[in-house]
Amino acid sequence: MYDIILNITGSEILSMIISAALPLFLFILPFALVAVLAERKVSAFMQDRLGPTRVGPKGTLQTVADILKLFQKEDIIPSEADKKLFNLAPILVFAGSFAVFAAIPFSGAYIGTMADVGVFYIIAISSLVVAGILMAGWASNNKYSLLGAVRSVSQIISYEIPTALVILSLVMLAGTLNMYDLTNMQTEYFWNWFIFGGPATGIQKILLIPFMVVGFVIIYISTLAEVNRTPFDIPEAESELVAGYHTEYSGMKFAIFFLAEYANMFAVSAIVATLFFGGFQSPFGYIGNLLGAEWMIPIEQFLWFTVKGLFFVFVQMWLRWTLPRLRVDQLMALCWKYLIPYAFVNLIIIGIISLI
Amino acid sequence: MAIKTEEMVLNMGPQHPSTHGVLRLELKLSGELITGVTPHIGYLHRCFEKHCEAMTYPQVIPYTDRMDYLASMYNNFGYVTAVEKLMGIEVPERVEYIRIIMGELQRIASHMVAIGTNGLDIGAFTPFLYLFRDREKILSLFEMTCGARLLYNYMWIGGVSHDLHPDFLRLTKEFIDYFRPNITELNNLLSYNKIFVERTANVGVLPADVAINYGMTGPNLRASGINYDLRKDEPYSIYDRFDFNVPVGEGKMGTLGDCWDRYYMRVLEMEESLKIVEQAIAQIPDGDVHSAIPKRIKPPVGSIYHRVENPRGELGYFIVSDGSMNPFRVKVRPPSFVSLELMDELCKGHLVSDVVAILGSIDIVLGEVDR
Amino acid sequence: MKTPEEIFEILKSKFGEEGVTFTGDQAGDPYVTVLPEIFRKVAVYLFKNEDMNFDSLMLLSGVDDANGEKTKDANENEIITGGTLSVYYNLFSLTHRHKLTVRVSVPRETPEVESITDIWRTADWHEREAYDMFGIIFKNHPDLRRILMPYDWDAGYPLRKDYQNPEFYHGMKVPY
Amino acid sequence: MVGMKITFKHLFVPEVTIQYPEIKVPMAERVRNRLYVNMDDCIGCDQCARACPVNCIEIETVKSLPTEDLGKTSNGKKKALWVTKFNIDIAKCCYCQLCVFPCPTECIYMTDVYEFAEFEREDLLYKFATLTPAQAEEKKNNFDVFQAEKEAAKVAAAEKAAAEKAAAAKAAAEKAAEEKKDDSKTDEE
Repeated sequence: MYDIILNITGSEILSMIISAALPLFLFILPFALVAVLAERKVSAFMQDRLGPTRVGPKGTLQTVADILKLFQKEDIIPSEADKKLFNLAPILVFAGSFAVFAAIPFSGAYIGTMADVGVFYIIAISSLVVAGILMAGWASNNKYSLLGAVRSVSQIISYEIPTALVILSLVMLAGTLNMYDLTNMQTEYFWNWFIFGGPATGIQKILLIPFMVVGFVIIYISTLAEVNRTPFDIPEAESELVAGYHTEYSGMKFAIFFLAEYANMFAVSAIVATLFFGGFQSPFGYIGNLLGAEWMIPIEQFLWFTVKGLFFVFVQMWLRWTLPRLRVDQLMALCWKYLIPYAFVNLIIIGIISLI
Repeated sequence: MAIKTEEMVLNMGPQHPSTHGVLRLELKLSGELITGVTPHIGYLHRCFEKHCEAMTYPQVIPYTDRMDYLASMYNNFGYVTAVEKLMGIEVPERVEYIRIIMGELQRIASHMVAIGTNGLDIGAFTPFLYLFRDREKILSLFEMTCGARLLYNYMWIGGVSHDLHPDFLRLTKEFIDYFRPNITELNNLLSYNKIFVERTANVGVLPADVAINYGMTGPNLRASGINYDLRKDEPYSIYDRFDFNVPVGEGKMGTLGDCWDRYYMRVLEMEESLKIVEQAIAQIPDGDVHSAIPKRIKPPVGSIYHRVENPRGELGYFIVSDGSMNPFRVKVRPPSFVSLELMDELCKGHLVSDVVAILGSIDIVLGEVDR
Repeated sequence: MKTPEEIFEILKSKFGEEGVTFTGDQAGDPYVTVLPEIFRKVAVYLFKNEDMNFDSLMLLSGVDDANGEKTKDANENEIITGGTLSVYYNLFSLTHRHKLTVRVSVPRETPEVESITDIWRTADWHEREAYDMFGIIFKNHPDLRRILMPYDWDAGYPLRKDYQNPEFYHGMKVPY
Repeated sequence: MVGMKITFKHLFVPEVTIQYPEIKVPMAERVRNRLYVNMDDCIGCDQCARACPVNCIEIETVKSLPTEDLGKTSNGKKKALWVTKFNIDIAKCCYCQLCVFPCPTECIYMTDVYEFAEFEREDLLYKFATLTPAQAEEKKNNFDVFQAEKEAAKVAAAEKAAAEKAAAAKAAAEKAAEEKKDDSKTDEE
């Protein structure tokens, strides 16, 4: 993709920007629209009700209606609010959660940037969101949002450590940081995926499986916390802090926060799918090379990538409507007393196994 | 140099998603830890007692509905039996049975709301909606007999306004068989859920002697291990004919008398009430429900205090009558008013999100607190 | 399990004839009238004594007896002067399962009763409500202020029989 | 995880909610919604206004002249009062049905109409009186006229009575005077 744009535009930087920004407009925005509706539909069916059915056939245009409503809503800025920070916060949160997509390989033929430091870049960018949330909490000059912001900052920062550790153990095994190579390593059949021990062979593979599963569980929980979802949605806990850091926002800024949250949700599930479930690799060979049509494979890979991503998004929604919410100190205790020690032990054992 | 920290006063104001009505809790916080809670009430004060002095005895009944609007059948029950005791009216058997059935169904409906909102405050949204779906069935039962869904004015002094609907008994039996498996489903979904238990066990512990001294009653008192239930120890109406056991807290999931116990008391009590309704349906005699309703209600001079086991605790009516058509003074002992005093005692040293869990577990209704 | 009469006998023997009187002839449950001066000692006795052990105060309610003489003032609404305000205490013992109603009457002009918040913690809000509705002042109550009415409601005490609604409260018309 | 199994099972349970404007919940027949008064049965006895805890029923009646015949109610009770005003302020009504039971002719009852929201609060004041204001005025006037006549008749009767008494007294006095004259005549003879 990058080289195709290169010969169209001819200039280095321009093509780099376009190829990195392409997934944002082509895929993520429509995904966010669908995800908002999907969340309301899934939660409705789980609670024996129908969800939105008024707007459009069986409620499909509901999100479009929401976006239009938010467009024409008045953008209120609280009087004593700190204007600059107040306006800057949503932009930062939006940028942070969308920049992650630059490094995720969508399909064999397409990856935003062939960055060699792929995974490392993703972890770094996702902590940009923290600054945005803190700004939002502080700027709206309201006790509840301040509490919400401080909570969410402590939550996201402390949950980055287990994520980083598990990614470290994986990268140590795979030997490369580049997401594209990582996915190519898990080629062909699903037992080559990292969750089943990755491309290693023989005794090493069998030994690795339990620790890879533990690693997957840890990273899934901690990425959940990083996105403020399900049992960890304390920053915007409706019943305590009204709506956490985005209480005072309305109109377009609130829409941005909303989209950022859903984009983050997909980003996180895409990362987990890519790292452990073989990104765009299909579990049992491609129809493309069965029929000999070479050009079908990238499309098929894209389909597999979306299916896996959506499955994890569905699991997040499913968790949200089943489990109650954790308290802040329990959240911290879970992270520091359980996830991080397990992640360390996991790291060491995988290291030993990879030496055999 | 020590960091200068001063206490932040956070107003969990009248408009707050989890204050069960219009209540302002002034929390004094240092960081997230609570150092003091002062509840401010009176936002929903509709001067019930001043109204009573201008109304005749039967006209007060619609006002008692509006006190604890989630258990209004039981408010009527309390007021009506108090006046009957004052006037010495004997109520026919059938009316006694109808009142017990209606009272216990109202207890189940009120506990459903209590458990649902308690779970909702802690974040579990789905059980709240399952419970409300079942509560609709009870409300349609009430609507079938007396026409209203929430504020009934069904029980009158000396009888009830309408006799039971012909197929009321059949539908109630269906409801009982339908609802019993749902309770176990609710338990698996919420009561034994690891996160729910962690959020409510050892939170807001209420020792037994403090509970008695504060005049706590009902499920909140029994959760602290004291086996005291008006229906068993001071059986009014015909509660002594039914065998049901009174659930008492054992501190299964943490210390005795914590939020989880108070929550679990209500789940067990729902099952007991189902048993009572089942037995009452089986034994209900026939008869006329309007026979004992006196034409002119003028109780003799005197004062009486009569108490009933309301889903939220002990609801007492202190009626002073000077022999005229209008009550001279009606004072109500609302259980929520008394359990709200404990907020300061219970919430010390907990976090902000615990205040919400504790408030949900003592289950107050502001209509009753402010009267 | 003692009946109110037996309890009254014990109280009479302990606190003397004139301090404690018993009225049981009316409908409903009988009550013991206690003089305000010795009420505090009676309350402590009822709470501490072993075979009494009234450990839970069910209800504390103020009643305006309206037994003063009624005069009509300028725009023909009643003013009651003299007479008494009384406070009824309904006590209950969990261990012995017996009940007692105690009445304390205080003159309308100087309605002063000793507070029993330190004996039964539940009395705190009940007393504040009695003060809010009737103006009965409870001596050494921790923070005696209005509970149900707005804190700065200066138009008298609503539940008294001769209470008149004020025309405006902070510029808002009161009777709609 | 047990909880997750439950919510997943509920994914396939058919939904319980209904689409309100299209499908309406069937009302139970004893339902208490909007009040309705069947005016030709109403004898204006004011029982319901007295029983209402929020006094949202106002009735004004005018006595009918003995000459006028107002017809009978359905169960044969003779009507004697013109009901000039019968207003129910449904905004204040608390739907407690205390007014339905004391009505002797059962003319006030609760229907199952529940969609009666209005834009103006005044529209919620239902006027059931069948007489137009003009008729009401006219009824009131001829009742006052009738009242006045009766007064006049009574006054006249009273005067006549007084006059007779006076006359009787005068007659008595004259008789007495004559007797005195007779006595004096007899004295003179």
